[in-house]
Amino acid sequence: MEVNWLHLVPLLPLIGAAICGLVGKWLPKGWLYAVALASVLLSFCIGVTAFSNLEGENPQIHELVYNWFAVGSLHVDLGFTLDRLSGALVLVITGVGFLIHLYSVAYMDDDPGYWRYFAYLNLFVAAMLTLVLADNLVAMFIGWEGVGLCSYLLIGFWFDDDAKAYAGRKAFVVNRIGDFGLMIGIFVLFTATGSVNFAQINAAPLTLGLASAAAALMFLGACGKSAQLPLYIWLPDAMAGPTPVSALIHAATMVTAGVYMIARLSHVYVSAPGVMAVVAIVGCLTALWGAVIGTAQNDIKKVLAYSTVSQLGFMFIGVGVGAFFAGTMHLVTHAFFKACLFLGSGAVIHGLYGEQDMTRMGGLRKYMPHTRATFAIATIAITGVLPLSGFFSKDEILAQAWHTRAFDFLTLTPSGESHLTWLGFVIYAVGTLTAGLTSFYMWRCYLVTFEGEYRGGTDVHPHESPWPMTAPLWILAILSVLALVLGLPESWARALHLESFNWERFTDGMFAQVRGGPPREGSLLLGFGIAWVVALFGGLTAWTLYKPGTSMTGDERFARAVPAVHRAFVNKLYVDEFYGWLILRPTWRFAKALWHWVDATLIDGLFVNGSAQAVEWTARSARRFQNGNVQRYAAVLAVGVAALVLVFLVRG
Amino acid sequence: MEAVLFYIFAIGVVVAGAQVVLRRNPIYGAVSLVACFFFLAGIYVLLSAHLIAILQVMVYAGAVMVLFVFVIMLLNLKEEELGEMHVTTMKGIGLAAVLVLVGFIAWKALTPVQFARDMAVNEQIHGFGGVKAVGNVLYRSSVLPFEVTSLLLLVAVVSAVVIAKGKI
Amino acid sequence: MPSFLLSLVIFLPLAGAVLVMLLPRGEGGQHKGVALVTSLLTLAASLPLWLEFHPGAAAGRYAFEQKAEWAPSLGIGYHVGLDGIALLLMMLTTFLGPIVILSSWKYIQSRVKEYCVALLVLETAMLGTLAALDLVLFYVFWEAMLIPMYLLIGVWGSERRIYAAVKFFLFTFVGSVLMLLAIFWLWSNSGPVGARTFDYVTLLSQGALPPDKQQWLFLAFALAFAIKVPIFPLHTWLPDAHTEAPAAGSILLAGVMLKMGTFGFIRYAMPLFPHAANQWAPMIGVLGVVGIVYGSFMCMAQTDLKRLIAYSSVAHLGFVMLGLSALTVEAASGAVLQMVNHGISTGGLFLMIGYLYERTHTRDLAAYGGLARVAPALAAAFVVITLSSIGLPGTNGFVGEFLVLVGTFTAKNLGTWQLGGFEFEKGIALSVVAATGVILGAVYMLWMVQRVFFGPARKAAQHGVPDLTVREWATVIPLLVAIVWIGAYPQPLLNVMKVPVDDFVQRVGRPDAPRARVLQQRGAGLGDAPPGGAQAGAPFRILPPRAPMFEQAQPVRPVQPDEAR
Amino acid sequence: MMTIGPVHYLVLGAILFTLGAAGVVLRRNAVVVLMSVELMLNAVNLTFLAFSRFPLVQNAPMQGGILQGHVAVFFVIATAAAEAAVGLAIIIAVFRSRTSINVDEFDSLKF
Repeated sequence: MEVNWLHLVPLLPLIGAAICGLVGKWLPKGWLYAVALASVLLSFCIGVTAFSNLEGENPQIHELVYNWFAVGSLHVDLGFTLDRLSGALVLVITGVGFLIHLYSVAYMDDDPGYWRYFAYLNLFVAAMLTLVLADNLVAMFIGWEGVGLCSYLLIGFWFDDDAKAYAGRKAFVVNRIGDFGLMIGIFVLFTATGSVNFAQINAAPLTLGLASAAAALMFLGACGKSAQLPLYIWLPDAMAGPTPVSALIHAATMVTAGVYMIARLSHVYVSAPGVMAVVAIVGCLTALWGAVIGTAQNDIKKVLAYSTVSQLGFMFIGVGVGAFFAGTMHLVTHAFFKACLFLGSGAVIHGLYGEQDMTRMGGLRKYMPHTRATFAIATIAITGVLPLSGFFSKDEILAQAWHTRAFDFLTLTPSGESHLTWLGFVIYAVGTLTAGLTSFYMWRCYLVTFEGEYRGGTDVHPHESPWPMTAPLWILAILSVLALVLGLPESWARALHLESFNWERFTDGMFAQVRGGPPREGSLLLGFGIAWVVALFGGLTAWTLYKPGTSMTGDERFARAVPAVHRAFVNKLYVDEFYGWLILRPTWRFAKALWHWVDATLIDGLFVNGSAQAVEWTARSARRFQNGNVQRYAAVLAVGVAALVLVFLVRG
Repeated sequence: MEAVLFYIFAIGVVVAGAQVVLRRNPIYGAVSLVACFFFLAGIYVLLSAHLIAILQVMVYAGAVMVLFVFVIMLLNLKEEELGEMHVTTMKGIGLAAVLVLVGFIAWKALTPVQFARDMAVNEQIHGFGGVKAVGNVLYRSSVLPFEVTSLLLLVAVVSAVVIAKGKI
Repeated sequence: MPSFLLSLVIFLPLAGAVLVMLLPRGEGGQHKGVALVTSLLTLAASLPLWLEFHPGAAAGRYAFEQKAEWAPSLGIGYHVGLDGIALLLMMLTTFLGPIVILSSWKYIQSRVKEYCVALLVLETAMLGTLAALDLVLFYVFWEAMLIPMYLLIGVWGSERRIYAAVKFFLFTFVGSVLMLLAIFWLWSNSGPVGARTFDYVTLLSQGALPPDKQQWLFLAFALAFAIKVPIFPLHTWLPDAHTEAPAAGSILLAGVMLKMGTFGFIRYAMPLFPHAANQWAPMIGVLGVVGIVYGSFMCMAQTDLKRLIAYSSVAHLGFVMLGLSALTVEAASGAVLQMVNHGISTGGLFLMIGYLYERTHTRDLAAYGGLARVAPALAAAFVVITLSSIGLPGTNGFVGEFLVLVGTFTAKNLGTWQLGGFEFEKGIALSVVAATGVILGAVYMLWMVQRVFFGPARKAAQHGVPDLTVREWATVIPLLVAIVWIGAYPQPLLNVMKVPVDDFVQRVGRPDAPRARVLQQRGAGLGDAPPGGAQAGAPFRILPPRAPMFEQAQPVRPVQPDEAR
Repeated sequence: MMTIGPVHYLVLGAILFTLGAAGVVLRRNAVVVLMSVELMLNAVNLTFLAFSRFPLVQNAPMQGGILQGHVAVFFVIATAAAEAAVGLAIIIAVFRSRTSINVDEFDSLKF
């Protein structure tokens, strides 16, 4: 269906950003908040309207805004498509975005740069909406880099601190490494299909080689944006930004763009099964990696950051094994409960006047009951000790991984032996282990923060936050409960007459099917049982180590038992140091050396100034002949003439 | 007859020219140069260049050399200021080169050249080398250089005055 | 549309310069005022060029063409006209003119009169270089650019200005001289004695030279332009010139003058010698990519703010050269767009750095820090221009870079490389390596932004830095608007350049292909071209084989003696 | 010995030229140097006249025919006169400031 109002969805926040950024400094605070919130809320309302207009088989609303540029065979339009996937994401972005805007009103009220903050935040919402709504890769790339820009600006929001400015820069540069891959991927797809539109790309037949190249390159982009190994390093540092930013950008929306992109290009990915295996393996390793580091972090936001890395890994497992619906479903549910967790941590930090260290928290349930309650609900949702939204979406991914047939015809060796049928199960096993770890570190985080006795300084008086902060917490907590309907098994859903909310049914026909066929049948309850037991085990472990009254003894026991491992976990497995040693310092040193030796010494010194000096030296030597004695000149002249005449006479 | 006259004049030219170069005192040199010019005028007559021979005597031996002698007197150099032959390696090489050059031209360049018979020339131009013939050519084909020469002489006169006067 | 409009635009600044010269020396702003008004008038006069330009005109036709005799016996004519590419760069030049003069309003306090004259003469020279359609006219304007720029660097520059000015002059002059020789060769080959011509349109219409002859001529032209661009090993004059030049000089140098090199490639060096250009294209592409990567690494090693931006110019113009060498429509369009973009973004960066220097009197990165706190508006404008420079989508830089990269990626006629048993397309390899420049650009640019604006206040910011004044805003806002406008809607620019770029790609990309399509198109008229001028440019036709050079020299008739009498 | 041909005159001119050149190169007295220059000029004159008298071709293509040589000599004499006047004036001026006419000492025009 062609419409002419879809562009309002990203445009309204963009206008909001322009107003806040250009004149916000001089606007009364209330007006500014009104503009910032209203733009997102209106955008949300339009999104709801559009979403409710989606009808029929694989419906979509499309708007061609204008031809962005067209050169030769390359036609790039600024066009928006709203289908069930992007529609749902629009609702998540604007909905969660609005809640976080509301939350920020209270959170950033004291900051002198509040107008800047809302401009960036609105700009982010606009860019993110462009990303999900774009009907072609290049327009998506605007959003893709636009959210990266906003991320850069918001991480470095308090730019007076060099470390925070550095964190923003790091995020941008690492993202750019990914964007490099994405851009080349776009080129490959354009070369292969002659178009950059999703519709044409997903309809065109692709050879294995081209599809693999494109898929692998774009996965590099996804790794950058969605913080997967080996490019995840920017996300933990991104916590330098204000906490609502972490909730919106670095948990709920931007970091899931990679998952969205792969789901959007499902056709390309199923044409490249080898790359899908890589996606699944990388996702699996990232999930484990993030969870392992998360167990030993004491900064509450760092715990959540590594949790995000880990959960994003789960999503990539989902899309990697061909269960695109499961990956995107986890994307949605994760947006709810992780945003809730981050906002909760923000409320804690706000209530403790900027304290982020969990060792100086504890017993906060007394002081901030709303925060504690919502945090607990979200923790339950993410860990899955009770079947809330996270339980179902995560378990769907793991079940799909276990039973997938996506890798059945892949072989390790060219000879065709040794089919990778076992890969799915390995991923399932590691994923389940990770789920246990998730349960452990999330419960550790909850227990250390909210239970037991308060360990902070006496000068800090913890307090509950005002309603603009608690209201979004509650809404998100409720949503992370309600979102379980998305992932209910079909039989259960039918029994409860909720099948129209089922995500798999909802997105049916949106994604391409893997070549191996639909997953094998497996026992539903067995998977649920294992997942529940594992989650419970993780939670109980956390309880024994960090139960109220024991303070941080768990950490101490861990450190005593295996000090080297603990130190490595606390230091994030020394990845930053490793990259610094392997890439950063050699690059900068190489640049200095290149400049000094090649540019300054060789080219400028030897060739440029060298030739000048050669001329000067020649002139210096030649001027010895000019001694001013006219008679000598005459004599030399005579010699010259004689020689010339001689030459001419001899040669005739 | 022509040969005898030629050799007399030629020897005179060479001896007087050598005196100019070799004599230490410039006044002797100037006098030798006058002699040289007279002998040269004789040679010119042998070449049927009557006008030029007369000009040679009048302008060179007369006017120009008087100027030289005046200047030599004016400067009135003392014995020790007269200066000596100053032979350096470079000058020696230059001189040798000039000698080689001259010898080579004489030997190599001129032998194969076929000259036209002079009888024909004399027949062709009546009064060869006389005032009328030369003047005819001068004022027909070289009027502009001729006029420019007058300008040159004017400039030379003015510049000589300006340079030599010092303060005007 | 009066036929002299183009000439009016070209020579208006010169007239202004004469007016400034006639004004009495003295204090006060009268010189700058006249210069500013002149440049504004030039901008106003150039707007009709933009508005009346008809992008659909056939290839090889020039709008606003004007032709007059200059030295007809030598085949030199005053012949000016615009195609889409020249028009874009012309608009860029007139657009930057007032900005440049306004930018140095306060900074230049000595020899103001001469300064204004130099700027205005420089503007005329640049406009003339773009509009010239006669090789001698082109060369005259080309060299005329050197003198005012030499003076701008050498008189109003900073400490090592003499070194930088001489270096700049010698570098660019070396190349130009060879180009002049090649121009003479073209002239002597253009027909029999008496009918030889320097007219670009005629020369182009005579068809390609034999390929073996093209080699040296192409290299002579290419060297002149490569130095101006500058292409990788010939770039070392640029950092020195930029570092020492006053801000206005840097803006014009980066904004317009470097583009003369790339413009020379797309207008002269490559279409005149298509076989040689086609053969050398991969080499140019490689040098462009080397420029991108190498320039980026150079930026990372700099401690001097202006030097850093100067090296970033090397990287950006590497993109332009890569786009020209790929010989696809996408890449060439991207290259032309990137020329304009680089003028705006790097010109803007030099403008902002000029303002910084006025306030802090240092270019040392180590002295900077924390400026965003004391001068937020300046920081915001700077960051936006930086983002444009690193090619963020939505700004102008992205469209150009993207087109260059995608065009190079799809280039098929560059051939392949063999490496360790693998055979891969040169276009793909070049594009991929060039795309790393996107990463490196973010690395050094954001590093620079952080050093200057973020972090705690260091030496330069400690005593406070005044924020942008109204005058400075007036120079920055047009640039910001241009950045966003071209980023959001580049199609008008692409439309304007479409015909010449298509023609360029067809001419150089397939030098042996018959040019029948163009033949037909030439029938389509250009409505507003003056009748005399447009027809004067000979249409394309198949010419008889060209006579070899020097053959036409007539034997000198001996003068009989009788005649003298 | 008997017939005096062009070569005799040319050889005489060459000898005279060499003598003049030797004087220019070897003598230090500026006046003598000038006089040697006059010698060289006269050698050239002699050559001109010799070629005029014994032309290489019958009808010389040059305007004015073979008498052009005489015209050239005329101009040489005029020029020599001018040269002598100016040269001697320079010698006087130099002598006034340097109290010497030794050309070895006039070497300030260097480097």
